[in-house]
Amino acid sequence: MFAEAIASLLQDRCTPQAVRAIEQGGSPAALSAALEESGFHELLAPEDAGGGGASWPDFHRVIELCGAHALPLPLAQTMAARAVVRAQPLPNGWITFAPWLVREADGSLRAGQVPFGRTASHVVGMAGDVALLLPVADARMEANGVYGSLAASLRWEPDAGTALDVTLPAARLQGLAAAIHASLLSGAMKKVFDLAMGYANERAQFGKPIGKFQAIQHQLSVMAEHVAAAAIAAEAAYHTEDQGLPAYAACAVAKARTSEAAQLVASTAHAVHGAIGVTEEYDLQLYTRRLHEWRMADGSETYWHRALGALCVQRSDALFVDLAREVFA
Amino acid sequence: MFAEAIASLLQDRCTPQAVRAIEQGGSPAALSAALEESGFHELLAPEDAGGGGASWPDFHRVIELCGAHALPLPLAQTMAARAVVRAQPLPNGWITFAPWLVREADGSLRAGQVPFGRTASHVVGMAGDVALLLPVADARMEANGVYGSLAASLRWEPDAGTALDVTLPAARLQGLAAAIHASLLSGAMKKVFDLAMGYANERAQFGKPIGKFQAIQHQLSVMAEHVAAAAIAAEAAYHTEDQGLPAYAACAVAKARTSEAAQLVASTAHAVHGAIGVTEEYDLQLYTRRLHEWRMADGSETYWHRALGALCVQRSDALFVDLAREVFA
Amino acid sequence: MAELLDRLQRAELPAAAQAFRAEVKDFIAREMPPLGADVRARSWMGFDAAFSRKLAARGWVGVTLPKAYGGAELDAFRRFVLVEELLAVGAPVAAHWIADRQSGPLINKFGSEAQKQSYLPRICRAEVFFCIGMSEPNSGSDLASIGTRAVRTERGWVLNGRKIWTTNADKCDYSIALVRTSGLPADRQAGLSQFIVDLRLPGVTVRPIVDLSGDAHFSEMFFDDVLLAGDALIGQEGQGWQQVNAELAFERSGPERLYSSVVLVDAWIRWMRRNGQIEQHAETLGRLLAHLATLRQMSIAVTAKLAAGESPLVEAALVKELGTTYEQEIPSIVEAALGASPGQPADPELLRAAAYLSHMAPTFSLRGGTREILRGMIARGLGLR
Amino acid sequence: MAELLDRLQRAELPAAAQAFRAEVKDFIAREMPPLGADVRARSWMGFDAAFSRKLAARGWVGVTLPKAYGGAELDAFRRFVLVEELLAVGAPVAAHWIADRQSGPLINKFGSEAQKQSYLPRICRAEVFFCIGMSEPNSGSDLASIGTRAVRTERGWVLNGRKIWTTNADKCDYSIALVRTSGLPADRQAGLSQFIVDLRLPGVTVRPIVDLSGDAHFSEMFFDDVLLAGDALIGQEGQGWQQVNAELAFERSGPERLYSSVVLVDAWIRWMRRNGQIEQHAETLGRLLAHLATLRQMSIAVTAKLAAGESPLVEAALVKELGTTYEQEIPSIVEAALGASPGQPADPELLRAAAYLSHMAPTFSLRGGTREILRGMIARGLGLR
Repeated sequence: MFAEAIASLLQDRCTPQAVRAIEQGGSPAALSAALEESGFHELLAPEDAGGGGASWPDFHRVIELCGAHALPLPLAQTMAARAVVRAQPLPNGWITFAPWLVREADGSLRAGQVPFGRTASHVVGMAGDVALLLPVADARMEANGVYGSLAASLRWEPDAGTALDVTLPAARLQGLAAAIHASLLSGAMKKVFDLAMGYANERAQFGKPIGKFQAIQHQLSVMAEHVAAAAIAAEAAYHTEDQGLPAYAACAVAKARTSEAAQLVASTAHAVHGAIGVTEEYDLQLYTRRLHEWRMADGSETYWHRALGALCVQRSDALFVDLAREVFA
Repeated sequence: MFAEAIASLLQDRCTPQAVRAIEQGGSPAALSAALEESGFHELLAPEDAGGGGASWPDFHRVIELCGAHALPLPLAQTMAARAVVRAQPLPNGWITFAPWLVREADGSLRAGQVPFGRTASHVVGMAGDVALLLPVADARMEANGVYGSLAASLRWEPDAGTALDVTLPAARLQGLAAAIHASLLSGAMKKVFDLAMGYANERAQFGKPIGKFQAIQHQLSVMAEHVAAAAIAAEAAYHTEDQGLPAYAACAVAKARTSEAAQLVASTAHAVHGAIGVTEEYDLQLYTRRLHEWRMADGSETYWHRALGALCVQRSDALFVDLAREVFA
Repeated sequence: MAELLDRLQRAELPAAAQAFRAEVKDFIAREMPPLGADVRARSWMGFDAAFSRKLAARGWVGVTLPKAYGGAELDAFRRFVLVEELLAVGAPVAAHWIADRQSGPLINKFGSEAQKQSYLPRICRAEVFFCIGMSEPNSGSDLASIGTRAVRTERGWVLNGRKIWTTNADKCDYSIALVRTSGLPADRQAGLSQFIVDLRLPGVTVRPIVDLSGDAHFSEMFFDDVLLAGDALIGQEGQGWQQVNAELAFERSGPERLYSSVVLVDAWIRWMRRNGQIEQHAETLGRLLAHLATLRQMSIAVTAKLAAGESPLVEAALVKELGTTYEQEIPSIVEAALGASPGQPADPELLRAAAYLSHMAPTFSLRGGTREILRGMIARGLGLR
Repeated sequence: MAELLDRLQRAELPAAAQAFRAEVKDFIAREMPPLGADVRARSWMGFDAAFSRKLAARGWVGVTLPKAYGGAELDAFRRFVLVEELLAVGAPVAAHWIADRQSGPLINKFGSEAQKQSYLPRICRAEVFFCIGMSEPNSGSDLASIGTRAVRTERGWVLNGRKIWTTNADKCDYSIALVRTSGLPADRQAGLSQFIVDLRLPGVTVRPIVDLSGDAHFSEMFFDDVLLAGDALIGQEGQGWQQVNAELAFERSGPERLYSSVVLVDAWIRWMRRNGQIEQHAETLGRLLAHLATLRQMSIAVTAKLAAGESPLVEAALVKELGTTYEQEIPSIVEAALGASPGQPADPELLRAAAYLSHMAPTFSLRGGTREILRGMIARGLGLR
């Protein structure tokens, strides 16, 4: 239900042209307004509080579609922020996460490469275990200059922002932020896989569609395996629950597995496409650029493998299969 | 010249049958006598001292052939020991290396998984930077029980062995021991590649030799790349020189690169062969078992990547290409 | 989105299957023989008739077979749990494994009532053990080129030929052999039939094949004028190829495609913990955990389709290819890690487990279809063929 | 031992080439413009006519061309050193690169004396820059299916069609285009010829193609009734396919197949050193070093064969496939490492270098032959085809 609604909205309003325009600095106002009107911000709020009453798995399916449409706005983080911060109202507009805030020696707050930093109006960040609401307007912003990237580093004065009444440790918000990127990655990978399949069926070389060549078939088969693995890992995270959020270890697996797959999926899609795939005017790059950026965002597989490794060390008395089972239990 | 001589000797005496017999506990006396008579022990000694006057590159080519014939005796280590220990005579018989001796709390000396521990009569070991000559007869030996393995763990009483007049730090003997395994690996990989090529050309399925199938061709092509890389890395180590031995960083690259290739080469060879390849009566396993064992012996790629990583850290001001050049300079 | 991927939906084990897990864990705690990691690494190559009989006594052999024949009729989720728990500890399940998973279901599906009554109850009691008889010395993955032949005579079928790569044939009672009953090898899949061959019949010779681990799990079976009764034919004459493909489908699903190397991971972790090495390999462990947790979800998704009465062949092939890659990379990863500390090499038991799996890992991608065949199935599932 | 592997023998750079390295390093220290890592990561896509002219003034453009035409006649080892040092620092060499390595040698080999005198001295002075004209919108790696056509008329050749994926065509003076002079695309390689097309002629339109990095290095060239003089034909009419294959052979050897991503490694190391992160990624660096040191030895082995006057096509393909894998895995490895410290992300310059190479890495295996083509060449070299 939620997925159908967002799919149709994104199909109409979040077109590849719209995404390109916003990436290049165009105003997201029209797209933004369409999403705000639709009420998705309150997707996770209970129905009796005027929300969508959606479950975390519903949320995952919605975010996957945001990924598949390369939505240039932090809809997922905005929805999730409202689920995390229940005790007080959050401002309108787009909210993104910065769960690894660094407090500098001079007291200023630094958030490196904040996803959607260029299109968000507020940041929910964690400085240690203290949750803060930080207006982007108050920050010094440094765009990274990567073509089309919406991430930006932000720096605030020592007294910036307001404390939030959130009692979760930073790791929990880190896990949630990572799970969101896992869902975005899964959605983008499905889209990339579709594009590669479509191209393999259409494009002819040596007198037949390239999808008839065994080498291409094997590449697409392996790609399908990794897209499927990533999708199920991302989805499974939202079927776990710990204090109202997806469980930490499950988020870790979701982000680790999707990030590892992202590299293979992006490179295979480009290998299937050949040179056309790296052109700006062909849509593939809208999604593969994100696969690379989102792989790094909120911790690459290296970060999350280390986090899971710490769990393995701590639980080194358990059967490994039991440990694997407990992740998604 | 040396290579031709050893090749012909090994061809005649170190047959797959002979190797199998010795692996299963048979006496190596006949093979041993043939090698001792040939004078290869003194390959590296100067000609005016009655030696072969061979260079380190000559030595490498001889060891590669030992690897290609799965020679179950530590000929390489015996030859090298005589080059390392110049100041005093070494006993007759087979000498192997244990460059990571551990001195236990009770003073006893432990050498884990000594290559050729089951067929050597002496060990040249390093306990810290002290070089020791240790008779295998004086040790408690524990075979590892891996099918056909000639490695064994050895443990000596505190006062065992005699000090050797060798002033090299342990790392240098570790590097040399690793380089020897790099050469053995390279030789065994070339043999395994030959077997895979031969099988691909002979074995027919679906009406044609399996080597005509694109999937097999690609596997063999990739295998060839890694065999070639491993071979050149191993050989290049012997063209470096530092205090009369191959240089440490070069040995590190040689062992790291051959060990990494060994895994791919062994698994590809078996994939090409199918089930026949894992049978005892087919010769492939004589070499692939060694690829696995020698990959671990004297440090796997993980060990040597870490050693090279320490070099990168120490020289982090250099251009990476310059660092790569200096390894084999 | 490609339809294939839409079909592989996350699912979860129902509560009943979770409860069943406690029963299985309890059984294993009580009945599992004390074996070293190197022996447990053999798991479904490990023949232990006594252990199989204990499982049978508990009602857990013939898990898919009807209760009328002594079977357990476990649902797909319980079967998943049973297999998962057995393989997680490397239980020696080889004795009954083929009968339980392939031969029994085949007889149940294609056999006559008399055949069912004759074999199924004995299978479920672990009184008789079965092996496969498909590969031939020159067939490889080209099963259709089979040359072993059964000729119908007045006295019954006369069987001649040989089969190879049969697991534990020397310890089994019966083999279900795919043989030619008409035509020539050049006719390929036409004219093939399946027979239940009593391995104690005159003219049957079994030669164990020693492998590179020193084990003799594989064997070769020679048939010299073996006289088979008419009721040795299973299913329809000439339908052997179709029946075998149904049989391979049974083999291609389930958690046995993830867990072949997991005993090694546990042994490695124990050893690292004892030797203070676990921290330096934590990232590697974390990656193995992420992959296993994910593969397990995929395997449960396939199981849910089986439970729903579907035949998720392509989905199973997809999970199997990933799972096999995982099973194969574990020994390689452990080898590299063990070689990272040459001054502190692994103890012999761990080394033997690592060596066994390193040496046998290539065969993991031969069991039930090579990589090329699986990728071809996936490509077909994607509509590329 | 397979003969192919025997042919790839270790070699070393002679002392003279080593001494030459000091000259090149000195030149670079003085003349290399100060560019960020993200710009240097573009290296042989980076067009800098002024830098190319400085190299030319030093005598290092047209390195294989005869001195009679202003060339340097550098031996293969010195060429290796020159290329290695330029790419190691990511020098912007694109302007003269194609003329230096492909077009110049092609003209020297197949051109008339008049053509040589006309083009080669200007190439060597970096006065004129060349680009390739092979791919077409529907040809992909199937070059033989070319449809661009030149028709002989009384006034000369009339060229119609389009070429795509030409690097820096908008900044170049000439393109050497492979076009059809007889037959139909269905005739494949028969009837193809090569022309030197002056890109300032009427009827030539160049459309830059923006790529996913925001660069416009690629372009499309449209030819509408472009009138070419008779002497625009290079080599023999109808021999274009054979000539192009010789040209591709030039492109397939040398250190440019190892170093595309090495600027990123240096930038990453500097950043890690500044941020105290280098220890935690040391093992990864060690592996990259082991691979690069080995690949470099392989590349020198190929160079030695070129120096000996051989044409080591298969050996070069083998090294290139490995080298390309290496170049492609570096950005992936760096990405994973940068994402390992989300609280301390990379600075923008390093991020841009990593992103550029991550995004463009797929094209590394398109340059001069896809992976499938290279593996096919190796398989042929092994005697499997």
